[in-house]
Amino acid sequence: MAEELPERQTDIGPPHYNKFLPPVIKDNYGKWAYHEELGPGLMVHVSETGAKVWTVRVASPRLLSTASIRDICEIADKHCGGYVRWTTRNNIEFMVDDESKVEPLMNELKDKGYMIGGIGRRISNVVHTQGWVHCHSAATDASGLVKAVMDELHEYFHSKELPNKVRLAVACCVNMCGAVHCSDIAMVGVHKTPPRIEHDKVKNLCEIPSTVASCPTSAISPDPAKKSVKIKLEKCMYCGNCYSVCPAMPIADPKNDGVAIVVGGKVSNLRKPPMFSKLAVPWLPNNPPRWPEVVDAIKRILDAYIAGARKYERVGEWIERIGWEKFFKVTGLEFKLQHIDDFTFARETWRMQATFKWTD
Amino acid sequence: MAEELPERQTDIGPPHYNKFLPPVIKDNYGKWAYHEELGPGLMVHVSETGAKVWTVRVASPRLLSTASIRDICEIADKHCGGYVRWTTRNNIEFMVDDESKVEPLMNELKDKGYMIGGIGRRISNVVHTQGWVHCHSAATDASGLVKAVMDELHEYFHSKELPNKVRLAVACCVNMCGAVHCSDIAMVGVHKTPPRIEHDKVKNLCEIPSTVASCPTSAISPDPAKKSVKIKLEKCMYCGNCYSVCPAMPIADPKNDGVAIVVGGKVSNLRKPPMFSKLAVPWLPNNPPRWPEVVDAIKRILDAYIAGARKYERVGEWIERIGWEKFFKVTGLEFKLQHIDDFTFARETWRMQATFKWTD
Amino acid sequence: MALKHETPLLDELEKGAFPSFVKEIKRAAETAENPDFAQDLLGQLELSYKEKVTHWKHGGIVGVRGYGAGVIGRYSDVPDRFPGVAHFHTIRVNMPAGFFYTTEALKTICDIWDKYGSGLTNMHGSTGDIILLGTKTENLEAAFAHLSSRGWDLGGSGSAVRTPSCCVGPARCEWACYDTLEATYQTTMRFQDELHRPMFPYKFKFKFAGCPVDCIASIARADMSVIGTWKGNIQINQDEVRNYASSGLDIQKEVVDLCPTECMTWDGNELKINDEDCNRCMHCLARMPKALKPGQERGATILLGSKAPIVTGALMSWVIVPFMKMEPPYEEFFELVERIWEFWDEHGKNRERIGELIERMGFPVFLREVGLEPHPAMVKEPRRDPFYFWTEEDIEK
Amino acid sequence: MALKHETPLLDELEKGAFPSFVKEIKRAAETAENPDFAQDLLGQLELSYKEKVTHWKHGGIVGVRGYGAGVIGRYSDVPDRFPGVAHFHTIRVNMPAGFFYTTEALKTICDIWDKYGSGLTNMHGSTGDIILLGTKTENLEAAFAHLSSRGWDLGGSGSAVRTPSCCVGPARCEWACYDTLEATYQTTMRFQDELHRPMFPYKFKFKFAGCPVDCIASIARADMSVIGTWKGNIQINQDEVRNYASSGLDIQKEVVDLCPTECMTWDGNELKINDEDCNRCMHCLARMPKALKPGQERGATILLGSKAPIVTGALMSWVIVPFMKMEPPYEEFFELVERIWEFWDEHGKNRERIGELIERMGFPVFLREVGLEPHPAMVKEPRRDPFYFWTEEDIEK
Ligand code: SRM
Ligand code: SRM
Ligand code: SRM
Ligand code: SRM
Ligand code: SF4
Ligand code: SF4
Ligand code: SF4
Ligand code: SF4
Ligand code: SF4
Ligand code: SF4
Ligand code: SF4
Ligand code: SF4
Repeated sequence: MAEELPERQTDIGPPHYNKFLPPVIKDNYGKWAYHEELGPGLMVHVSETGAKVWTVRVASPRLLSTASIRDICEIADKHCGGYVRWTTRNNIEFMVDDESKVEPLMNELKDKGYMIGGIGRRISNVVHTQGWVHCHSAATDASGLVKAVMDELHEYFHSKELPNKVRLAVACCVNMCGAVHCSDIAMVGVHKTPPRIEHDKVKNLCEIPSTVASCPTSAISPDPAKKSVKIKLEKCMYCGNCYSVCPAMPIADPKNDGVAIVVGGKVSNLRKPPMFSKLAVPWLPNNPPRWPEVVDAIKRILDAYIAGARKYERVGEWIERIGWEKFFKVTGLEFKLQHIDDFTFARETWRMQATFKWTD
Repeated sequence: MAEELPERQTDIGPPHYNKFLPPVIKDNYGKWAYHEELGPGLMVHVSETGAKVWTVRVASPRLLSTASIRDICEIADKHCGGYVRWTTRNNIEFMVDDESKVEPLMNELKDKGYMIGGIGRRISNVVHTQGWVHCHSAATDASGLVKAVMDELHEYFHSKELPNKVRLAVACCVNMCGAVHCSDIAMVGVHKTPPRIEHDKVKNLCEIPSTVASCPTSAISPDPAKKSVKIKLEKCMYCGNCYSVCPAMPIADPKNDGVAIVVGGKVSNLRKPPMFSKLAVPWLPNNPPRWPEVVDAIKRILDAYIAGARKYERVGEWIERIGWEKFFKVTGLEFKLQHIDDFTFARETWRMQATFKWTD
Repeated sequence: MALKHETPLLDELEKGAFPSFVKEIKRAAETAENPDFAQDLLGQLELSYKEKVTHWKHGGIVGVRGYGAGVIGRYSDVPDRFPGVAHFHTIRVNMPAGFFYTTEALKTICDIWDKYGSGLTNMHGSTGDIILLGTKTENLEAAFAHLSSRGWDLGGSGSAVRTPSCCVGPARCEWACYDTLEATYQTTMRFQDELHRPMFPYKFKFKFAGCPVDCIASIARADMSVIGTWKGNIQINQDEVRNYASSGLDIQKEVVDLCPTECMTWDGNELKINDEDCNRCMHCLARMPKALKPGQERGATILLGSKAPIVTGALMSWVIVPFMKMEPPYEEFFELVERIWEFWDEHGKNRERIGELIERMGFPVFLREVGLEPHPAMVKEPRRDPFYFWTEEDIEK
Repeated sequence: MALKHETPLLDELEKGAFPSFVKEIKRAAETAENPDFAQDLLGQLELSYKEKVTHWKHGGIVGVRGYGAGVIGRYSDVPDRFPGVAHFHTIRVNMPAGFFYTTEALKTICDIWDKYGSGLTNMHGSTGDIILLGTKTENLEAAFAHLSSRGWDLGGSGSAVRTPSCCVGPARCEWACYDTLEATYQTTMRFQDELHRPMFPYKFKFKFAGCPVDCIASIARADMSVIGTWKGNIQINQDEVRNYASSGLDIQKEVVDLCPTECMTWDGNELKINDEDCNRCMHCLARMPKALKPGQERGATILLGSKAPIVTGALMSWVIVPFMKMEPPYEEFFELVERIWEFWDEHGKNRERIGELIERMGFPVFLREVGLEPHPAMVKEPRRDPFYFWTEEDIEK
């Protein structure tokens, strides 16, 4: 490319957000008094000055072509004075400063097939990661899982209400670039077999000490003879961290890679403190394109939550109230050896009490 | 002693308890229907057969001379048909099978100066250990602490009521032969300085590998030159476990040994599951014979509990409800670096939430 | 006999309302058959009070013939000043289950101890034994001969089974869900050899509680904690419930509102319990013993692993068998114990308690090797990280 | 342009109600300026769907001149079959705080990306960046020159500060207790060097939430989580409370009963809050935004250490400063950050996050070295074991 390039700048940081705030936001910055939910994808924020901003939220696959971004811009130009924002969960928000602008905006969005919703006690967009679309580390696909699950649950995005918000997430490997470890219901790609060591490549690609140190279970030790490393197979729990550090230890295994489901996490401080997600299903097969086993398990969990939870209870709060033994009963999920913690804080999760509910 | 000894038996085990049960107990064994508390040291159990047993409980210093045991026997012979029992917290229980026998029994006990009480929502006897009376490992005395504390709190044994039972315990070192780790309020003897290594004795008295292995913080390593061990002083937290394993590493240090106070533990499953005790005061001086600083701290904690707890709340339940930050406020105890966990499960105790109460 | 040593500090502890251990030692010093023990104990203890340090040396190995356990050796580090306690060994005598005695039996023990020891005791030690506190090496055999010929045996010490103990249970408690005394007795008898002859990696304690009230603190202080429980519905006598209400118990506030599983309701007339949700915490039964009784299918939950904080922090026992009938001849129970000991024998390091071993190897490994099925009652919550193991049969080749 | 590869499996994911990422890729394949990227992405992805395995290789080191961060190198392991994605690097563009855009700015980015990349993006990456998904090595410099000349800079990657991000805060939320957007912007600017040139032991993330609702998940996903809070009383408008009540909100059940600290009462007319006991959980405010407002002395709680589960299990951030005013010029905040980095620099191992380091060295050591006073808000509960350290000055000689 022999073209002439513009003058390059460095360390300028992002543009100041101020340049991008719609006038009603800029004028009422820090002055918002309250808000009201007006529908599954519509809310209004009212300022101390009396000004109001209506927000319409629509779903996005997150993976967007520039063509689609231009479509979004077109709508924003037409209805929102050329401003638009994304949420922290990758939805798109269109804002207008006058009630009269709401209906035309919503109509156009509907006409163009956008899914309006995600506000209130619903399922919002699914935080997720790269998967087979871009990552070398992925034990499953992320976008595909999201699509498969949300095609099933979309009503909870755009219409039906739930006891409280239910935050879904997907991470395609245990690096957990999605918010899996603190989500109401989440999927994570997992391996079931140890990495294979490509001894001839280790020398060139990997630093032995950091490879050894990368293993959470100390399964890896140097193999001086081979100028490589060896793995104590029975100590490996397939986390793939060694592969992150040393590309010569591939762990992907199409037959045995799959998806685990974790539940009961949250990050908000409302009522109960933030909670970690806990293992609900240790492994389900990778069955693209629709992962029916995973979708089915997620639905079971969600249905049990809907049936059992009280208003405003998050999934984790509901489970804490009824007890995990009961969770397995009401979801019909099987309790296995894999559910029992044997990692860092294992002891804290064992039942050091004589109280539990009968479930069999 | 040239006397002739009776024929020795081995592996006979203890006498069968059956031989020692008072008739009313034997006859109604397993048939008890209910009980009623009739006073601080008096309760009645009623059998399905209609039979009743009245139990009078009295305090004991646990350390008893045979002369005192004989006194107890005399009373039991006179009032209880020659039967008596001890409780799991080292109180003495006199039982009678007829209401008419209660008053004479209680009168005699009172006349002879026994302290009747310990039943119901009170302070019962203090579970404790050997201390300077018998143990090489003791960082404080046990019996003396118990006496000093109970002289101050005895009203809660024989008369005043509390929100719920308050279980006190003393252990004279962190081996914790008392139930300190799960008590409402407990004292434990602690060291503040590392052991001293008597290198010339190590060879004869100690096994190097087990001495090295004994250290929870891996502070000990072999010192091959000296055929002994060495301690990384900054890693030692003075637990004394090495001394338990290797007598050539004495740790007692009169100036710096002292007493820690832990609170909020319990073992019963009522309402909340069993709880571990947590550190309230990391160190108070050994100030025999009356340990005024310790007694004062215990009283503060107890007074705050009485003032703040709801009926049936154990100390730990009360603290959980109000929060530990509030506990430090209402007791006026100082929060120090030592309170912050840096041991096995440290992470689980840090405040991973944005919610806490203002206390300053 | 007059007191040999001045004890101004200890004398302070004769004052005050609560029973005084100093009085006890003085009593022995003044009246015991072998008063030197108590006399010099007072002297040495006073010295400890003055200097704020123990004057006992690390124990040596002493005992009675054929036994490796039951005696704690103890020597003074200032024997010249206090020759009466130059030796001051403790004999642990296995108490009867439930701590019931006839005075006759007690007096026998006193007689023996007056003759062969200090005349001082602990009733009882923290594990449950009768502690005969202080004698010299040469008296041990004689004391033991007399004790055993009168039907008493030694308790545990060292890396052995420790004296099993229990709450008062069915002897005097309406909540006992199995016979804690008989279970204690049978367990003690079954494991006599393991109790008297240390051959484990470390100590192993049994405690038997008749119900989840746990009046023997088993969940905190026993490697194996056997806690009574039931299946089926709590038995309710509605008339008695109403009687409690009319005699002043605020059933809503003091019972229903404190039920941890929120499974009770009270309409002022009838108490309802959704037993499916009850976790058998015992609170409601404790408030209304006359009205509520445990369900009729009774047994015990078996929990494993509690201990004091050394080395990696204190443990409480955790559920390994949600429900077991605890009935003579206890074969299911004993077999489980033996399987657990095999596992411990095979994998345990020196001075590693069973709980610590399981923590090191992993609870799932323990379950698999001991042959117990995973059950959700074993955990408060499932693991949070995705780092678990699979076995060959789980893998597709 | 017609599609190059058959994608029967992916085609399934064009169906269904929820927006389809497959449609997006196809759209780029059909319409983008450089359609080969998306064309072959479809092909390779279909292969992954068929074979159930990723076809990306472990990333190589690629980037733009003078920067060590901001580009994720990515290569296909089947480049012969899918030459369009032989290289498929990602450019992370630092988004504006709060994720607000003008369409003009967006279109500029699209223009650049159409020219120099695949025409595919993620809006946004999990850390918050605009992800420009897929280009080849030789396009990187040009893309960057165009982006930076239009006012855009790269985001973080590798062992560097990662792109700070925040909730919408004062821009459109009534609960923001400090200016999350400005704090994000200023932090990003202050640490440009640390963001672009990896020199830490590992990554370091900042997330700014305006209140304890934490709409940016900062407590779970940021090494440093700054969460707005207040001191003093919740501001109550009793009329509005009554309005909520009369328009159907069951204040007792949906607000008072769910208050975790039980510090509220409602008598049908007046709502009372015992603010001393309130822990600022936000539940009541969320139920009645028109009636309740945070207290007037506002600032933030600083928490440290969260991360994903590798290596020792997931961490959430924990309190290290209970209250800090978060106001420009943020000097107190930046100084704290720098002291923390010094500690990390000095003690951290390669690939050890700050939270893991503190866990390894001990929270008390961290506090002492960084110069923070111990405060009960830092712990949920004090330690349970008696195994703590003293320093020289605590010891009597
Ligand atoms: C727009 C957004 C902030 C942004 O900067 O983009 C936002 C905006 C609001 N959140 Fe949020 N939250 C947003 C992500 C979050 C997150 C972060 C996440 O999900 O990763 C959380 C934490 C989730 C968790 O705990 O796991 C979050 C937990 C809440 C909650 C707490 C719900 C609970 O009871 O736990 C509330 C309060 C409520 O809904 O009652 C809340 C309330 C609100 C309010 C009402 C705040 C306000 O007064 O404006 C806003 C509209 C509510 C709604 O969408 O229902 N927002 N909110 C985010 C929208 C994401 C989306 O597209 O759906
Ligand atoms: C006699 C004894 C059993 C024995 O075999 O010796 C016993 C006997 C009874 N206990 Fe206990 N408990 C006895 C040690 C314990 C222990 C163990 C300990 O303290 O080490 C506990 C667990 C303490 C803990 O949780 O830390 C214990 C926690 C209880 C509780 C639970 C209180 C709570 O709310 O947590 C009850 C129920 C109640 O009081 O409401 C109870 C209730 C009872 C009842 C009412 C049971 C009954 O129906 O007979 C008995 C009389 C109560 C009383 O003393 O107030 N007993 N009780 C023990 C007397 C010790 C003493 O001298 O004070
Ligand atoms: C006598 C007694 C205390 C008392 O005054 O009652 C006692 C006394 C000693 N215990 Fe203990 N333990 C006694 C019950 C306990 C208990 C409580 C219990 O059994 O319910 C515990 C806590 C529960 C547990 O087992 O963890 C206990 C946990 C320890 C430990 C820590 C063990 C651990 O794994 O953490 C040690 C240290 C050791 O074994 O080296 C220990 C060690 C000792 C030694 C042998 C000291 C030593 O390091 O060699 C003490 C001898 C003192 C002496 O001179 O008489 N003792 N010890 C108790 C036994 C009396 C009896 O047989 O009835
Ligand atoms: C792109 C992104 C996922 C996404 O689709 O959005 C991502 C992608 C990768 N992450 Fe991540 N992480 C991304 C946000 C996260 C987050 C979430 C967050 O920042 O809020 C986490 C969890 C929080 C945390 O930091 O712990 C996260 C935890 C990890 C980890 C585990 C780190 C740990 O200490 O536990 C790794 C492994 C590593 O660093 O080697 C990792 C590594 C990776 C690598 C670089 C793979 C690797 O091993 O080299 C991925 C490159 C994928 C690719 O080909 O594009 N990524 N990563 C996110 C960054 C986009 C952006 O800049 O906006
Ligand atoms: S979760 Fe794993 S596979 Fe997915 S983007 Fe992150 S590192 Fe890659
Ligand atoms: S996959 Fe994980 S556990 Fe297995 S060897 Fe690699 S780093 Fe260790
Ligand atoms: S707690 Fe320590 S000092 Fe006290 S008896 Fe037990 S081992 Fe000895
Ligand atoms: S006292 Fe404890 S921490 Fe110190 S060296 Fe000995 S065993 Fe280790
Ligand atoms: S544990 Fe249960 S059965 Fe045993 S004495 Fe206590 S209340 Fe009764
Ligand atoms: S035993 Fe406990 S859980 Fe069961 S009904 Fe009674 S109070 Fe509730
Ligand atoms: S975190 Fe608080 S301030 Fe920020 S958007 Fe959410 S509710 Fe508003
Ligand atoms: S913010 Fe939370 S703790 Fe405070 S009053 Fe409201 S509900 Fe209660």
